[in-house]
Amino acid sequence: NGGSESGGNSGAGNTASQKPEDHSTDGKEDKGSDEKKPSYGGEVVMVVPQDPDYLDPHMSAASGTLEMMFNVFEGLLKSNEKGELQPAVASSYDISEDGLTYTFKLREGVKFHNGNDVTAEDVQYSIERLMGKDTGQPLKTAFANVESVTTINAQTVELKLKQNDVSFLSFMTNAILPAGYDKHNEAPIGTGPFKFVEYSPNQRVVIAKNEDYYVEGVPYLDKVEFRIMPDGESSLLALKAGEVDIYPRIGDERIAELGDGFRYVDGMQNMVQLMTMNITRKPFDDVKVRQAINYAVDVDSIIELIANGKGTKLGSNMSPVMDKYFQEGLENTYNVNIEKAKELLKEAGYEDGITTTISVPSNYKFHVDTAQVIADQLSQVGIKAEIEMVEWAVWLERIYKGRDYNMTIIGLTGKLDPHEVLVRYVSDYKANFYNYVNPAYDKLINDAKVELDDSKRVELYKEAQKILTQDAVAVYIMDPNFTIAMDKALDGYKLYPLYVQDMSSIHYLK
Amino acid sequence: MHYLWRRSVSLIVTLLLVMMLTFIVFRIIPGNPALTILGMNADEHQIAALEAKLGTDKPLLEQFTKWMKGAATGNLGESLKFARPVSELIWNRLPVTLSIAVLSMLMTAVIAVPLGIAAARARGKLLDLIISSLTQLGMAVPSFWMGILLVLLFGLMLKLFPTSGYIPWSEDPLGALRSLFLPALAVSIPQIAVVVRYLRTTLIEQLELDYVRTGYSKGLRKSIVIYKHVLKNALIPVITVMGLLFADVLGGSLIVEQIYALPGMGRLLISSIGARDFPLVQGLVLFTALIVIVINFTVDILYRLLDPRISLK
Amino acid sequence: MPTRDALIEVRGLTKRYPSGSGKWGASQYVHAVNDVSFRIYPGETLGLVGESGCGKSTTGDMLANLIAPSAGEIVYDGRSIHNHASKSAKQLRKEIGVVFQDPYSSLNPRHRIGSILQEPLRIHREGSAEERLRAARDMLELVGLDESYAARYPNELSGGQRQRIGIARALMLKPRFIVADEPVSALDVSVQAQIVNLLQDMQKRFSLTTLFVSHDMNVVQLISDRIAVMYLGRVVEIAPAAELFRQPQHPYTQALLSAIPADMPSQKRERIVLEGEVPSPIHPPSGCTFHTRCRHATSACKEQAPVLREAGEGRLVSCILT
Amino acid sequence: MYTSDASLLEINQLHVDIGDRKGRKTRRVLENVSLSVRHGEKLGIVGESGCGKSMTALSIMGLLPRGTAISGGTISFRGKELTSMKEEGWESVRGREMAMIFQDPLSSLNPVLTIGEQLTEGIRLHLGLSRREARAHASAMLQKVGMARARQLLDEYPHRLSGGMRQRVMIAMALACSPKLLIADEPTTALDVTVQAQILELMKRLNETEGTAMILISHDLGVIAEMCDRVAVMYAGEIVEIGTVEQLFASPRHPYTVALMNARPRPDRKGSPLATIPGKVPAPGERDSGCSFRERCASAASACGSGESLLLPAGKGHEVRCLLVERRREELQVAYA
Amino acid sequence: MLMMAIVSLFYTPYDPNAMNAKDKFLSPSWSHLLGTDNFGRDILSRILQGSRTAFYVGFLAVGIGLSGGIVIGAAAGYMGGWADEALMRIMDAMMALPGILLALMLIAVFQPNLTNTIIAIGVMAIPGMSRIVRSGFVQCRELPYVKAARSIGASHLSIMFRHIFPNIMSPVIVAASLSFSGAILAEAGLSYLGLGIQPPDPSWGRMLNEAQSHMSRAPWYTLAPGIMITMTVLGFNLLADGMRDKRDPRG
Ligand SMILES: Nc1ncnc2c1ncn2[C@@H]1O[C@H](COP(=O)(O)OP(=O)(O)OP(=O)(O)O)[C@@H](O)[C@H]1O
Ligand SMILES: Nc1ncnc2c1ncn2[C@@H]1O[C@H](COP(=O)(O)OP(=O)(O)OP(=O)(O)O)[C@@H](O)[C@H]1O
Ligand SMILES: [Mg+2]
Ligand SMILES: [Mg+2]
Repeated sequence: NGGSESGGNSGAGNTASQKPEDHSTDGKEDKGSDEKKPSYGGEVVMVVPQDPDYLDPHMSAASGTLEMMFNVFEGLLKSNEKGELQPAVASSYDISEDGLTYTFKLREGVKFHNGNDVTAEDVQYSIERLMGKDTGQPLKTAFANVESVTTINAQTVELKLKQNDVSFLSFMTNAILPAGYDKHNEAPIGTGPFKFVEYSPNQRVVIAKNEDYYVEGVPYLDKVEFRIMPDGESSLLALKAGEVDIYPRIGDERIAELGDGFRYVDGMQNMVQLMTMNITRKPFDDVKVRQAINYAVDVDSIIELIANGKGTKLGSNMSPVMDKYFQEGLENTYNVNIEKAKELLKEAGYEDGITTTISVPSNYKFHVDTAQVIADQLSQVGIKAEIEMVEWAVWLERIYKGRDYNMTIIGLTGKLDPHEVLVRYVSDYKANFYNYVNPAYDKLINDAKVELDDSKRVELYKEAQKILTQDAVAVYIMDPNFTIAMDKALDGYKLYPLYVQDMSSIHYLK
Repeated sequence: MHYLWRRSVSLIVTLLLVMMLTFIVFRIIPGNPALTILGMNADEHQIAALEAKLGTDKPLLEQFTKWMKGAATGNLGESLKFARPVSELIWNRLPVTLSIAVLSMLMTAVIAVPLGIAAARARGKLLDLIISSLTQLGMAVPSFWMGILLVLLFGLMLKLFPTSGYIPWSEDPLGALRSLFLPALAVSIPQIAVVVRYLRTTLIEQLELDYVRTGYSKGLRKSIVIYKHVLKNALIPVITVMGLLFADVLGGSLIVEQIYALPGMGRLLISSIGARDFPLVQGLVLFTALIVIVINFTVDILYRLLDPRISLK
Repeated sequence: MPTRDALIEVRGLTKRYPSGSGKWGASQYVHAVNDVSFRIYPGETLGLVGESGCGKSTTGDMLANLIAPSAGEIVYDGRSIHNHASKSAKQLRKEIGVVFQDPYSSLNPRHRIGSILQEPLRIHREGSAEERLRAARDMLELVGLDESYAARYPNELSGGQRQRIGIARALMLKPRFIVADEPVSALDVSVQAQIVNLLQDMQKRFSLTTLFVSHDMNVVQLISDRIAVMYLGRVVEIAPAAELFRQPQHPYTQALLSAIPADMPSQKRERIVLEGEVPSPIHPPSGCTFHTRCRHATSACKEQAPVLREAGEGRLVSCILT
Repeated sequence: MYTSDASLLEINQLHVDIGDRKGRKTRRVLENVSLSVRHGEKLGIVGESGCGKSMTALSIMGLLPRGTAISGGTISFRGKELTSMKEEGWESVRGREMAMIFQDPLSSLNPVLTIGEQLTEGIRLHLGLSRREARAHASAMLQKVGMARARQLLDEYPHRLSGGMRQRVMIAMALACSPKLLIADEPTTALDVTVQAQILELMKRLNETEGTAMILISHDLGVIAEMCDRVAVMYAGEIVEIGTVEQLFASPRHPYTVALMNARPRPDRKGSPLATIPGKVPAPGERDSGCSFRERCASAASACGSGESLLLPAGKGHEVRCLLVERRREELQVAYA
Repeated sequence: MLMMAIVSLFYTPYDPNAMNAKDKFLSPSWSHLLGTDNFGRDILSRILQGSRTAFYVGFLAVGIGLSGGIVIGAAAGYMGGWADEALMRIMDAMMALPGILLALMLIAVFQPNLTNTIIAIGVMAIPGMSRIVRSGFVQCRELPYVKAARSIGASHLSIMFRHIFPNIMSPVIVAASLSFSGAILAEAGLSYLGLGIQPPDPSWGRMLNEAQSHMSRAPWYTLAPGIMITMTVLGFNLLADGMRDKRDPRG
């Protein structure tokens, strides 16, 4: 889990998810809609910054695709806006004592968009496709852990795992697709509240109301167009001109441009913006240097300058949205202290200063701006950091995969499962691009994965967060707020702690 | 060798060179298509599977020769990112870019020619000064800034035209025209400036030539001398310049497409470069280069046809 | 004259320029100079006349080693000038000077007169910087300009002054042979007279051998010892100047001479007006190239190409009828 | 000859200036030019380059280049005053009553129009003929100037023609509407002698058959000698001597005319240096008071430096602008008195 | 303009890169003549500093384009024949290749920064420049004074650079000053697309890019760099015009 795709410099990095409890809508807009009632029908145009990678949900990995196709596909389970897993195609499920056998009971009357009923056979087909049964290569790594899928009867499916995996359930959100269909990528068929209509590259993805949706009363809208607009400025102008109705992740500075004529929804995304340091490289191999940098960076000022104050200061790799697992108080570990930073640098033998580079993906203005502020702040402790902007493709290949960099700034998207978030720092994890190696940490994470006792598991994860802070593995900056601007006539937007747009609840007010 | 023959051969050589340059670019720049398509969330299995599917695990030279072989038979291959035939993608984008180019060319012709004539006729007078200053300004304003200013003015303040998006001609011709008007205007402003200046200079040059005096010595009226004799001579080089400008727009309409969120070829190129979508980039480059070269070629032929002094041999 | 050794002997000199292509892509050639042979003896001035485009300049350029002939040979002082090693090729440049027609474009507008005059010396590494400077000043004086001109640019000079510089430059290396390609055609009568005088003066002073190209019959007559008349790439007649004027033998020469405007209103001469146009040098007429316009042409002229042959004392003519 | 005594063109005290429009810093190009041309007469104008020959011609046609303007004097053509004529008035004069041909026959033709188009437009304008009639007339004109294949030639472009042919086209164009006056500004300078001979013959014949009066400008005294009835010699914007050809060639009076005659390369001078004229023509604006030729004049006297020399008679129809000649004549007069 | 660049070497009112959260988006006033930007940086200081960047880019990129263009154009124009053909085809190909691709390549190969942006822009200017130089050489090659130089035995190099080159200087200089403004525009465009000068170094294009997001909140921010670019380009175009008029060999 992590950053996101190429394309726009849309405001705050890319990834969204939302603290379930308190932030879902911001109250002041609701007053305006007192008199009006939700109505059915209508069409909505929403800005999205990039093209989908694959329409086929099993092939797709981009968050930008999930964002749209969340409305078209459903898994056995589905996340609600609080990040809780809810039954979807399945109506209920059961996990065996040893945690190895999962039994799903299918919901009655769920239909694919082609009109066919969803059967156990379709479920089996879908899971086996994800396991890569015919190729031997799983489409998603988590499914390598599936031993077998069996159809118990027309409404019941049973999965057997090879090993215990506490976070496995979250993968059951993967789409259920009709068996025997082979045009998943051209004309995908799902079970969601909207059906796929068309995709024109670089232009739009259009979805339309699924009249047969099994949840009563939704969706409201007849048609939704996701208009692909990589340029934030054009998106803003289009919103102003009324050509688009919803602009998600608009970025705070643009709200100032828009003024009062629109409805805004904002809240925390489940995202960790951080500046990593390549730990195997000098001088970052020295924890004192990393700490010094942490002391030198003034996160509050960054939040003020870059996010206009709308961001949540972080101390470790976990957003407070994940409040069950979130370790409080870490964000103040390294409050600005220039003296201390200088001292630490001196102790580490770098009193003459350090010259280094901060690499940032050029398409994320948010990170680029952050880099500028940090570079300025670091100069106060004698660290001369040059900013190097790299293309997204290069960032992925050279920095993320190749780990060839000094420092870089990126946003890591949160997932529903804490393991998925924290496993990134395990020494043999493939995307451990910080080069962080700490056996104690590895052990914590591995233990947590198979810990069936929920409260113990929570403790293990909190401990892991503390270690990351102490080791100053990175400069944890903030979880920037996620703001949505939309036409005043629209309402019903739900914020998720995931990178999705749920269009089913959106409606016009009459 | 016959002129046409020679030109055609050099056209093909140039195209081959373009393709090789593009290939070299791709050899050199870092970035992996599968990784870029899937992003940070992808796991290795997905990437490996995708690479195998796309054929990007093979050496680039092999991909190149395979692609070239296909291209020679008219098959431009399939886009890595969009998983659609490259030719189809280009074909879908062409109308936008072509419309902008054609529209802006029309605007240029309609506006620049009278202005150029007026400036030349009023040489040294106030009108000339005004036109010349405006054209200087037109050439100096950066196109992206101009694009933004136009949006602000016409799109937001006067609300005359949509600020972004494209409506296909087949759906709503008037809407299409409206949606393309501002971009075409943004493109044409510097062009108008160039053409006006060029036309003015050639006209003034031509006006000094002896045949003009001959025209007058026959008793012809000033307007006849200017429109029949001088303009015809002056337009020949101007047409060449307009052809080059046309090629320029087709080859580089990127910034307007970006500002006006138009699904044109420039944006497709940017996104395909960003995705390291080798077949699509190759296809687009081949196509734009082909257009540019063919237009230059046509302009050249046209020039030779219009100017009786030069023969096609 | 024939008893002396020629300084320059031209044998079968031919120059073809490629000129686009014909209908089926076959290459075509302009036959600018076609099988020309003549000699120039030491100290003499050979005038070369003919209509525009007949190949005079091309011949001159080949003699000055500025373009290579397509065929034929030029022997200078006993040696063929085209298979010289590069060292003696450079020596040859010293010995052959060239004066050009257009005094405006033959001087580099960005170089000062002084530098233009010194350049030949510098290229051939002659003398020290000071000596070169002095040589340039002396030469300026010799051509009738004072040394203040050394600091000027060509565009500050009048046409006649420029042509003086052109001559001076050609003489800087003390050549033995000069090719002068229409050196006075671009000048006014009054200036023309000055330059003609200067050239003759210089010829005497440096005992120069000269090829004098011109289309002005009067000037050629004045300055040349012998005259060669060219028509469509071929030499049609060569004769001592006075002889040629007194009694032209080739019909073309006759027409050419009769076309010269009279000196005085009273002495209007009988004129032979040539009909038609000069044929294209790409497809020259068969046989005698002049037959298409010749008053005396017979059917034999169409088929039989005449050769230059002796026709009296020191005279050569290329016509089957004379 | 066709000459009659009635005057066709009368130029009186013409002044032409170069300079900016506001009248500051003007430079005089033509000074006090007075000329007359009778019906059917052939007048020659000679002089060195830059002495104002073309300017005189262009003033008559009302085609002075930008930045130059008539600043005084009159030009009357068949009784009409041309200097004050409006643009519309000119349309019925140029091409119809007087026509002009220029030195360079290539650049004087529009390269992108066919010969036919260029020939017929004047014909249709002035004679009001239909397209077809105009074409017929044009091809008749081409035949008249000695061009075979006249019909095909109408569809040719100028660049396909040789210099001589182009000049003939120019002549055909100029004479198409039977003008009373043809001004030929160095019509043969760019041509070969043999072609020059053709063109001169042609012009002579047309003058004889059509009675067209001509002003022939040339710097070649030979051409003038052959062609003209009367000759004007110009120097530095002034006419310094004017008379019949015979008078001028047999007894030139102005030192400049004499020098010009002597500078010609003539076979009889072989062996001895040619007579030259030192110095160069003063540029417009460089002239001061007094005789403009005195700097280069072999027989200049101190008196030449001041006072204006006038064009004074030196025989029947022979006028000279020279103090010395004048003085000598005065002496003569005194002597005879 | 040049003066501004020189001034900026010695003095800018504030440190152009110093940020100050409190001073965000101050409108123009006496303490900040052109106001401040989204990081609270002084816009005037950044504009001044940006003029330096612009000149750097202008001069060096034109230098590269000029030297490359002269070498290639001179070789092609003087030699003619197949060398000419080959060189010009390569130039054609470079011209037909979308400039953005070329820029991307150069910048990707050697990291995006000032130097490489300059190189990229310079290289992109080579084909155009070489054409101008070539046509100058082709025109001059046959002129009598070149023939004259050969007649006195001048070497090819001397003919190319002593005789021909000074005479084609004027179109080349005009083209150079035009491409100077072209380079400034190209840098602005690249920076605008995020490919050019790296932050925090101020460049007008980058400033414009950043300002665009704050158009209604800080209109002064978008005006300053836009006007600066326009004025500079205008200045160089006029300079080019002036030189064209002045250096006309016959005028
Ligand atoms: N470089 C060239 N390429 C092709 N053809 C040429 C070239 N130079 C000369 N010619 C042709 O060769 C023929 C002879 O030309 P040349 O210049 O020798 O004639 P010329 O007698 O000197 O004429 P002029 O009196 O006009 O100077 C002409 O038909 C001319 O068009
Ligand atoms: N367009 C013009 N603007 C300013 N001065 C001019 C212009 N045309 C000619 N002159 C000047 O006017 C003077 C007379 O020129 P004109 O053309 O009448 O001379 P010319 O006797 O015809 O000479 P040539 O024999 O060279 O044709 C010259 O000194 C010339 O420099
Ligand atoms: Mg010649
Ligand atoms: Mg003249």
